[in-house]
Amino acid sequence: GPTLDRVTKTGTMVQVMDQSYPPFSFLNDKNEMDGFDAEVAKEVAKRLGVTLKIETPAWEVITAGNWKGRWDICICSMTPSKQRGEVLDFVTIYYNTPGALVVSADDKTTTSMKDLNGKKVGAQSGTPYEEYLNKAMHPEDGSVVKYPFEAVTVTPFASEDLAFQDLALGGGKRLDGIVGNLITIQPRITQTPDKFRVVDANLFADPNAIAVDKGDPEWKAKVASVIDDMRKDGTLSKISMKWIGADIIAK
Amino acid sequence: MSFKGKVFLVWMLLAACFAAFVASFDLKLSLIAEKLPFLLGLHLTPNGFIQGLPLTLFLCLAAMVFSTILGFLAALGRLSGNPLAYGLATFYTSFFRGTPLLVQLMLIYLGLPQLGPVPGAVPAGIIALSLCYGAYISEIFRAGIQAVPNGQREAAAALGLPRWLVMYKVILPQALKLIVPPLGAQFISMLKDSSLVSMVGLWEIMFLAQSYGRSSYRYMEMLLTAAVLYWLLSIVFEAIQARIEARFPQGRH
Amino acid sequence: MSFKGKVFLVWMLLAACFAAFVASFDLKLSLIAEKLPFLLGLHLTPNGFIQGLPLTLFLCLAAMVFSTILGFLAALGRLSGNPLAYGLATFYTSFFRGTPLLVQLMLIYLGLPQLGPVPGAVPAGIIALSLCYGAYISEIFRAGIQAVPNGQREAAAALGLPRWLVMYKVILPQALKLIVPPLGAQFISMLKDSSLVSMVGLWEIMFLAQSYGRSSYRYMEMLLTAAVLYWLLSIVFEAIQARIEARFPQGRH
Amino acid sequence: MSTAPLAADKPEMLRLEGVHKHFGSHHVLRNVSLSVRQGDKVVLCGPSGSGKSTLIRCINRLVSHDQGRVLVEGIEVSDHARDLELIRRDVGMVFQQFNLFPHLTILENCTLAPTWARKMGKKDAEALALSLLERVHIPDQAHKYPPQLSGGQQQRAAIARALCMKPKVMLFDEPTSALDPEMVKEVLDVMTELAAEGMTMICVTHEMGFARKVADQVVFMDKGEIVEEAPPEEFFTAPRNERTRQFLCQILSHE
Amino acid sequence: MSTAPLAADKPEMLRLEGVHKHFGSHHVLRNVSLSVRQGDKVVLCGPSGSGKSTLIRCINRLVSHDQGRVLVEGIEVSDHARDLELIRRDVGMVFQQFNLFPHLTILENCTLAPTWARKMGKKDAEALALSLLERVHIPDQAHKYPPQLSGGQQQRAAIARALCMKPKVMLFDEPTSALDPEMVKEVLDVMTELAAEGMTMICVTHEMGFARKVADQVVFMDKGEIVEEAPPEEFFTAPRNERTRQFLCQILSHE
Ligand SMILES: Nc1ncnc2c1ncn2[C@@H]1O[C@H](COP(=O)(O)OP(=O)(O)OP(=O)(O)O)[C@@H](O)[C@H]1O
Ligand SMILES: Nc1ncnc2c1ncn2[C@@H]1O[C@H](COP(=O)(O)OP(=O)(O)OP(=O)(O)O)[C@@H](O)[C@H]1O
Ligand SMILES: [Mg+2]
Ligand SMILES: [Mg+2]
Repeated sequence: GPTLDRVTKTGTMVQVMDQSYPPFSFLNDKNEMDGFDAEVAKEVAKRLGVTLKIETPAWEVITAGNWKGRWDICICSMTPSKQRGEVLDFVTIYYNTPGALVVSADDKTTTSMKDLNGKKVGAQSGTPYEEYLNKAMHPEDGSVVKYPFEAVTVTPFASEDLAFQDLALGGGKRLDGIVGNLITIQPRITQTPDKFRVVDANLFADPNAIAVDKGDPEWKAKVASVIDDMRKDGTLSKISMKWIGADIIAK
Repeated sequence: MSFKGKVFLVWMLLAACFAAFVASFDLKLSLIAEKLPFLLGLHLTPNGFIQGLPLTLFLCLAAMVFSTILGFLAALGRLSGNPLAYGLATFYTSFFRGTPLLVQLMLIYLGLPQLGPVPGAVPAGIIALSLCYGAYISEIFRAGIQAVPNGQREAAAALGLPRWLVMYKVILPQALKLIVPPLGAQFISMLKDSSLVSMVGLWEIMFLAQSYGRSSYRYMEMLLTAAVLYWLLSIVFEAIQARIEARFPQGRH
Repeated sequence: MSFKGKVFLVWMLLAACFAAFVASFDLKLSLIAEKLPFLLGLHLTPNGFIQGLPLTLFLCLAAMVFSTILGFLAALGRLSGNPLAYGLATFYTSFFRGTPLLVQLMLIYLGLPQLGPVPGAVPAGIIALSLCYGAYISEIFRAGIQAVPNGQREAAAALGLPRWLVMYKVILPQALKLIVPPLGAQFISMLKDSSLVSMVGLWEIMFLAQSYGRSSYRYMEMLLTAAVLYWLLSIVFEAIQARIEARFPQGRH
Repeated sequence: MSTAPLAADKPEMLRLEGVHKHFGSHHVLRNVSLSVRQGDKVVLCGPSGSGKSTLIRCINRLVSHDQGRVLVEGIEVSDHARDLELIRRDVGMVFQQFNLFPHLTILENCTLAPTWARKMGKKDAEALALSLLERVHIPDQAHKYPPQLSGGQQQRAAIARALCMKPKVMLFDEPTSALDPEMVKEVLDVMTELAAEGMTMICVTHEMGFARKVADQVVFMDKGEIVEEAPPEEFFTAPRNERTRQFLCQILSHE
Repeated sequence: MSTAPLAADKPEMLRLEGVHKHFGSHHVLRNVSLSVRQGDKVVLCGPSGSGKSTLIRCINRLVSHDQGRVLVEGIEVSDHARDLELIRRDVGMVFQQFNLFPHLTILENCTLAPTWARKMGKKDAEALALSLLERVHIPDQAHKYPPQLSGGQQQRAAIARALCMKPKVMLFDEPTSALDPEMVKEVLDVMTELAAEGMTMICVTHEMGFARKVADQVVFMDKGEIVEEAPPEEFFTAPRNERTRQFLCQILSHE
């Protein structure tokens, strides 16, 4: 297919990822994209024998599909869904992560999602966490998600940072809770102690997949086999241990 | 055929070209039809607040009023011989013209709570838009006021009118003719910049378009819908501006 | 003390107030010190491309050139008696003034490939900025050209000069005096709007500031640093503009 | 038998004593002294840039002098805001460029100052304005806007506007030099009538016919100084100063 | 013995035949016909708004006429761009407001058209310009910018600028009415010299002294029509038309 041809011809694989989704992707002290996703991408490139180039357009631009040869692969923590499947191909699910509920540290009463009925709960817009709060998840595998609450006031944010800044003002001031990826939340809580508290660390399992542009089954197969190798020989788990401190790799 | 008729034809032709270009994206029109009522604000948010187009309009109208007042005051400051007024006005305009609206919004939304008051999203958005555009508008007022021929000021002063009255009855009414066109242009800019306040969680047009676009993975459809709404709004704004301009007496001696 | 001196004092006082306000955020200054070299673009990106301030400047300078050319041509169209030229120019300005820059950028970056060419991020950013600002600038050129007294056009025509020469040698040089100040204001706006092109993955000032801010969980520090950089840039732009303005002969008869 | 009293008997309206004015380093008025009694008509002439406008603007402080004293009815003109407004209400001014307010009708132009600065009722102000518009022969233009009037009509409206404040002195700064030649006469006629009614007037003009007919005193300025000051017969027939002679020769030669 | 040939012997320079012009519904020129022979000096006068400016602007098509024909040296004036540029190079024009290019020095004002439209070398154009600035008595102003000059100097520079194109006809549209009175003479003097040198001239002016001295023919317009056309002696002493008489009375009365 065209993508594989291009990668072979130019000897470079262009990886596209979110500019800032620590610890999966972020700009490190050397001003290079780094993190779990970046390292997986490096390893994939190494095994393919090509050089890696990373680009970081906005998430909307990545997920709009129709890459037109701009990018070859997206190892970028994308949750597969039926609708996304219409514009992108998913190679394989490479890790799972739990969705978590966070409240302000001064909020001593909330013990589960149920307690937030009718209250303001934030999530990053366009993520499975927002869909969860809207009770509108459509997992690609057709599994059914349980929602242990009636209805909350969903407050979507363009970036999670702002949601956390709002919650940091104190529970109920602007926000009562946030639902997000436990793994991205964890470092934030360590960085700003005494501000937040994780209430429920396992709301639902959020699968994350590697995506490629449509129309190149050979490339898809090739990437799948490389990832499979990395999974089998424990490379993925090692990377996971390095960045996350736990093995979250999907078996 | 008249000139106007020909121009209209050219417009239709270009609009058709644009439509053909857009059609090449293979858009899912059903999605647009489904989401349009929300963008138009025909329903309230789950909180019972206005959303979409009415919210955008509300934010802009409020910010228009405040930014015009601010801009006028800052213009007086810049024209004043008082170093305090002049310094305040120039510092204000320099800062708010020189820094991105996004940063200003964040300073107000996240910074003000450090000092005590916790502004809600709507006030924060209106304050940020007003402060930012007030800085631009002050320049418009300054230029408009200065363009009124000095003879007008002198004639009014020679009649023994006090200074505020000269400004209010003689200078401002004449300056308006020069002020209205660029002011209208600023308001059209503001219309689009108001989308930035979606940052703080206001469900205006762009916010809804982006969240629907993200959740349905049909980003282009929603963006284009938003674009058409903004375009229509700005055409309406321009028409209102043209009407106001037409009411000014034409001649000047 | 002179007026200027007093104004300077007022500025210093206000700057101190602002600094005190900012200090209340409990900022981590070491982080700013660490990231500033990157924001200033002292290093290249891992891809070997410029980033930060130089990239912002490069995008703006390129877009300035193209938007000025576009704006001039569109102004000629709007002043023309030819319905095709007039229609094209008004459609262009209406669309690009009426819709958000974000949408325009997406149409170019994601839409153009549908027609064939796949623009890179830098060209797409420059094209979008140029088209958008060209529409605003056309209005500035139109107003500037129209403000040159008709007697100038008549005197030049009466000498038997061809029309292009009248425009080039007589009208434009005089219009520039009116064009430069609002043009400078547009360029300062452009400076800040250029941050939008981070959407297509360009590592300009705002992109870096936001990335660093998010990954270090210190959003305010980075935003303020970016704000100060933009502010300084716009002060430099204003100084250049003032220099150019000062070079125009003062008097008009 | 009622004859006009001798000039020397009438009270002094205006007095300038050793007035100097600089614009930057440019010395525009040099030690100018002048006294104008009630009912006097003074014509001021001189080459362009000689300081005529500056001089009469010092009287109502549209220009502030650097040195010397300017007195209107014995009150010294200074920056004191309240005093200044009061003095300006007693001193009417008519400009070369008319300076009517183009966004107001002629009637509104005339009633603006009386209603706001003299606190006159709207009705009274309008009645007064209409009577004065009648006096300058344009009662039928009251509801038009200034740009709709000819130059001569505009200037007469400007005179009416000034008269609406019931001033005690009128200052004219080249009131006819922006007019088409057929309109010069209609404005000069109004000014002549005003003079005949006893108004104190200081008038910068180059209309020497008017000066001959109306002025009590002709003052010639050059380079910021008053060079010659004489009744018109003497001024035109036997100018003492060489500069005056030259000037008169230049402006009378092409008539 | 070389005497000036009789007017009738000289070739015709300009000819207007039944020219009409409307601005919207306003009929500004009504069936105007006029013939000007080489060396003729025509003075055009009439009340404001009578169409004088419109008439002379039709000659170099700054205004396009609706009906009738305008011929310059036998060539009909039309919208044909190339012809028009050629005609305009032969017809110089001087405006009431001078219309010098304020961003160019006086010398550059004078050399712009010769270098670009006559393709003259820079050196030649400058030499020509300097000689003409000498002729209008302002050679020392060549390197100044227009706003630095007095009104009279500016107008003379504008005359020199027009002469630099070596025109065969000169059109003057109230060249002295924006001038201070002391400067009127210096401009009229230059125009008189130009007339003496045999230039064909059409001159809108209200300077009746000039008309008496210089004109071969005085044309009086009113409401878009040519009402009277006569040599100056006849025009001033025995105007046939009532409207002419009224006009003359108005503008001569206050001199
Ligand atoms: N506001 C000002 N700033 C600087 N210079 C000024 C100002 N007003 C007048 N001047 C200068 O002062 C001098 C006298 O000006 P003024 O207007 O009093 O002369 P004038 O006799 O009225 O001349 P004119 O007949 O041209 O009206 C001139 O050289 C003029 O350039
Ligand atoms: N461009 C124009 N559009 C509309 N009306 C015009 C235009 N130019 C002139 N007119 C009108 O045509 C009439 C004649 O104007 P013109 O300028 O020829 O008069 P004039 O005799 O030169 O008067 P003046 O002595 O005031 O210069 C006037 O009523 C004027 O208002
Ligand atoms: Mg003066
Ligand atoms: Mg005219």
